[in-house]
Amino acid sequence: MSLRDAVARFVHDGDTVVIEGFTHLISFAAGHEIIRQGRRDLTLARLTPDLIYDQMIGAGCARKLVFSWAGNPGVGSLHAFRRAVEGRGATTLEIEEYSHFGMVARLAAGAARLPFWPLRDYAGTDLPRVNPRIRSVTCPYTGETLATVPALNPDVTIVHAQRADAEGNTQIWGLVGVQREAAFAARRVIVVVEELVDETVIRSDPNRTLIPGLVVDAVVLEPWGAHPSYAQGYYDRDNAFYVAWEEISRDPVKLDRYLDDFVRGVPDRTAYLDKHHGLTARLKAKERRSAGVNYGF
Amino acid sequence: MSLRDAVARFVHDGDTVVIEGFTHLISFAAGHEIIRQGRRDLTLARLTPDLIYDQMIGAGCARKLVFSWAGNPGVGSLHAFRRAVEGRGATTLEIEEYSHFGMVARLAAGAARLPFWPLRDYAGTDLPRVNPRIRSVTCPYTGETLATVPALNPDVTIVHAQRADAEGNTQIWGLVGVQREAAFAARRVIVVVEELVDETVIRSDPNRTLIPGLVVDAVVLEPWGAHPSYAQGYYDRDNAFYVAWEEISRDPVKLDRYLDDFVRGVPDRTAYLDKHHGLTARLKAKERRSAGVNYGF
Amino acid sequence: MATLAARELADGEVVFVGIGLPNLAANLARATHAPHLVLIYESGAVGAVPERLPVSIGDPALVTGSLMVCGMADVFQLFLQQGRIAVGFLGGAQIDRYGNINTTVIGSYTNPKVRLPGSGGAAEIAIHARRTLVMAKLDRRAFPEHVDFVTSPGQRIAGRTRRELGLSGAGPVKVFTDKAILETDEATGEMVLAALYPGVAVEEVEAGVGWPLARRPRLAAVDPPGALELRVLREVLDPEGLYLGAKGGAPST
Amino acid sequence: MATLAARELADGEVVFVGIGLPNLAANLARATHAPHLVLIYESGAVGAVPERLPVSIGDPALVTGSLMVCGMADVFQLFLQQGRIAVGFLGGAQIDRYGNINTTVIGSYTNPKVRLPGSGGAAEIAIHARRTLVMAKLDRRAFPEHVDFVTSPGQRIAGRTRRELGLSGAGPVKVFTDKAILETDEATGEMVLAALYPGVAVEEVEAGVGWPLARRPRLAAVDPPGALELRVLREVLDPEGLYLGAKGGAPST
Repeated sequence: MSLRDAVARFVHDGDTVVIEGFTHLISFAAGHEIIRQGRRDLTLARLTPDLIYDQMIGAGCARKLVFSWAGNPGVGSLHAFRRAVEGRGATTLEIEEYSHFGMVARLAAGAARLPFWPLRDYAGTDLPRVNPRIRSVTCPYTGETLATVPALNPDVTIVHAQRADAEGNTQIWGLVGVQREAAFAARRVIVVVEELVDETVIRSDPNRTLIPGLVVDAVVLEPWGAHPSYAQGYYDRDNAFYVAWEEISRDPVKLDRYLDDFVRGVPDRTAYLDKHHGLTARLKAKERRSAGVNYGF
Repeated sequence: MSLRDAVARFVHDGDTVVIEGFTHLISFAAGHEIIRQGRRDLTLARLTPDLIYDQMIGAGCARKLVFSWAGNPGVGSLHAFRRAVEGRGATTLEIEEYSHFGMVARLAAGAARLPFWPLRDYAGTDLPRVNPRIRSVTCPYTGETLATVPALNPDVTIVHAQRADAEGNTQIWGLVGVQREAAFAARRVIVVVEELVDETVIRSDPNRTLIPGLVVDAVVLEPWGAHPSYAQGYYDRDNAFYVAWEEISRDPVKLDRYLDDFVRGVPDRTAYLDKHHGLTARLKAKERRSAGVNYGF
Repeated sequence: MATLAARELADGEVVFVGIGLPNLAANLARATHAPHLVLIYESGAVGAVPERLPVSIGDPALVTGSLMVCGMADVFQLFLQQGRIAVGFLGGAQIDRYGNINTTVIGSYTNPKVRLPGSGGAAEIAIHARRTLVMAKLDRRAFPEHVDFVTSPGQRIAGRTRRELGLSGAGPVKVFTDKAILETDEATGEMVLAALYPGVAVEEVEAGVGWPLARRPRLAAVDPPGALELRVLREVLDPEGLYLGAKGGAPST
Repeated sequence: MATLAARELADGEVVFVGIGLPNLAANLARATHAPHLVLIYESGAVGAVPERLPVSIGDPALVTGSLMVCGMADVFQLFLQQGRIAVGFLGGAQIDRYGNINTTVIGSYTNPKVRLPGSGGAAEIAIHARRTLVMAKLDRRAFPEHVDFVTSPGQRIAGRTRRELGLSGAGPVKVFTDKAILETDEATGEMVLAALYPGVAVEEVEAGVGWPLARRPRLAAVDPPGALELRVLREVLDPEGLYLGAKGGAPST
């Protein structure tokens, strides 16, 4: 399925959308397609909104942001996010804030069909004061109080991965973040991959399968679809672009021009990549291949 | 470290001991060494006691059994266990019983340092009636009642694995059961491996590492140490012995003779293997090697 | 029994499989009318394609060539509790009038006549699988009015419905015996006679259960195993006859 | 700052590392006196041996050649919450008299003057790491008597002790600034002056904090960075000077 068709069919105005991937495997391709199709009133949830949600906020797709760390890693701020939250922007943005552990636990609960997840957290912090969804429960054995967060069950989760077969049996290596939890917790799942492989490739190493096809609604082939994020073993992170975003996002006009040039102004990912000359030469991964293991009996 | 030294140092009378591995990677070598060293009053915890705990019960090591399915898979009963529980044996055995999910959740809670784990389970079953440790909690969001089980934190967990480095960084493939949870939940951890490998082997495929060395107290090299259980990629399960156990365990005299011949009567695992002629030829795994993946950037 | 259970499985369904007859039934369905059946074993093997008849649910043949291997916490939380399992198979030493299943103990729990293996994952299957199929040999001792111990909840538990207890799946809805098929009546929650195998008289079935057996207004016809089904069973799945003719074949769960 | 923080790490300790100066400090320690230091990044890389200076805590260089990669649920539950982390590093826009750290907001939460990134994993580090080390540039605005928002709890939170709040780790116990080292006083929970860098006057430090700064009876001597330390920092770890001379370098958490 094409990314255009997958987004048209599975991402709707007003949805709660999770595009996960902790630094690694963030589906910028899907985020850009959502911007192109002009989705509105989305509740965007992610541990680290990163550049992709800053772009979607800047493009006016978001009504609300659910998150735990909203910065440009190692660089600075997400300025579209800051303008909206600091009331300096054209649009406002409702926020619901947790810590990383809280967001991880929310997705873990959603994936397990539990209504909440207990954690030793938040005591002494001001987060529960500003987020009434952070509550507590009493242990039926020790009587101690534990913090709780509510399950997060996205309408749609979009996962970028190294490879999957046609049925959506998906393999990921390197940082896995909360990709598995986000997929199992969602009502609909889109998997975007660097390589579409034969089922036999998946079956030759079943311990590498993170997400089974039976929870996947659409599989999309989109090489370099995570750029400027990265895919271990395929291409490096485009750190130069993350640095450049500081200046682009600081100015709404520049941000809008960026969206016109690289998102709204291109029909698809191929056209986006054509506008990045020398990308492959600059970021293609070197070879550090692992050895196989024996699954025989 | 030798298995003799590891058991002498880390397994004490009265300990709660978990030797995990769901059909796969059950450390019979460690169980036999515990029998040889005459440990007493142990609380043995495992989802499936399997032959190894039936032997330890028959040898008089156990005061209590914590479990969820006590049978000989595909064959029949664990007769030493049955004699003790049905009051037909020389010794009695206290039992604490859950379902598989309950045992998994107990170890997950122990591994996460949570005092309990919530699960949708036990409603309509008689298990809570006979096990007061199965309780409930009310969801602070939906108000619904969920079952709970208490954390299980073993004094010592013994994990059999395909390979580890000298520091105990351990890699397992094939069925992983609850090996990781059992290790993280334990105060002390012994890892017994088919192969002791160089750190570089582990570092070449970090996503395969299930248990990090920082939670491991002892690493023991014991090839074929899981027999008659199996090690994917190394040797098949000795199903013939599982069938034979039905008759051996049915008769306390035969069981005692088995222990004399193959456990108490041998100094170590090497001698045990010497008594099994043609084992390698009969059970050695065929080659079904997976391909590697690229970890480069 | 294996043949009829196999026919119950629709192509593409996600089936939670135990060893013995359920494994035969699932693999028979996969080899005949349901090539896209996804077999999940509680040991963590997903999309297993066993090259040999697995002796246990942890058989290495379930891993080699499977689509995914996951930990047991995932099996119970992400698959069963999440409601991803369409069909679960169970067997049992006792199955009662309301489909409650006992695999724990005959007699009292504290002073058992016979101590059985226990739940394993059976309780979770009966609670969470969207529907549960049961396989057991018809026998008055095996089908009492009330089980000695409820390991896996049926349609009425001490008079309470599954809805009242908040059980998400439909629970045991069909029992395949060696003489007939019993189904749960939606209204009463009772096991009733739904189909007779060729040549079996109603009285034989009534004699095999410990309660006055109601029956469906019209009993369904049961086609005997076809040539293809028999060939697959005897030549491909169980050439050594480990399970064919075996009685009951309770899954290890 | 990186050098002094590095010296705080004992060989073999498990250190939860953020990017920036903490990453420099941890890798400096590993390259000098603590070769068996185990570096864990909240992204899930355990025993990382980055071949290049990681730009983010999710840098691919943290994965290649690491001992283990695990999911973030494992990072927070099996490592942090379980109490397996000996040392955590934090930075912050505000650190107050009692070691409370603010990385969330300057001004009010609902109507912020400056919106900061938020907690990330900082709250969990301050709660669960056995001890937490803080790195920040001395500045009166950065060291108020009370932070605008408590993202990560210090030694006294609204008058309550960590023990009263059931916080398992020791929390922020030491702050490395560009002029001096502050430590928490066990009795009062206050940040007090513990050591002055060569050539720094007490008054400069007092001027950099928003409360009457108490001091240890005897101030510890601080050795300037040694030749080896400087060489490793400048030639091996940060040849491009990305962080050296950089101010504060708050970890992304």
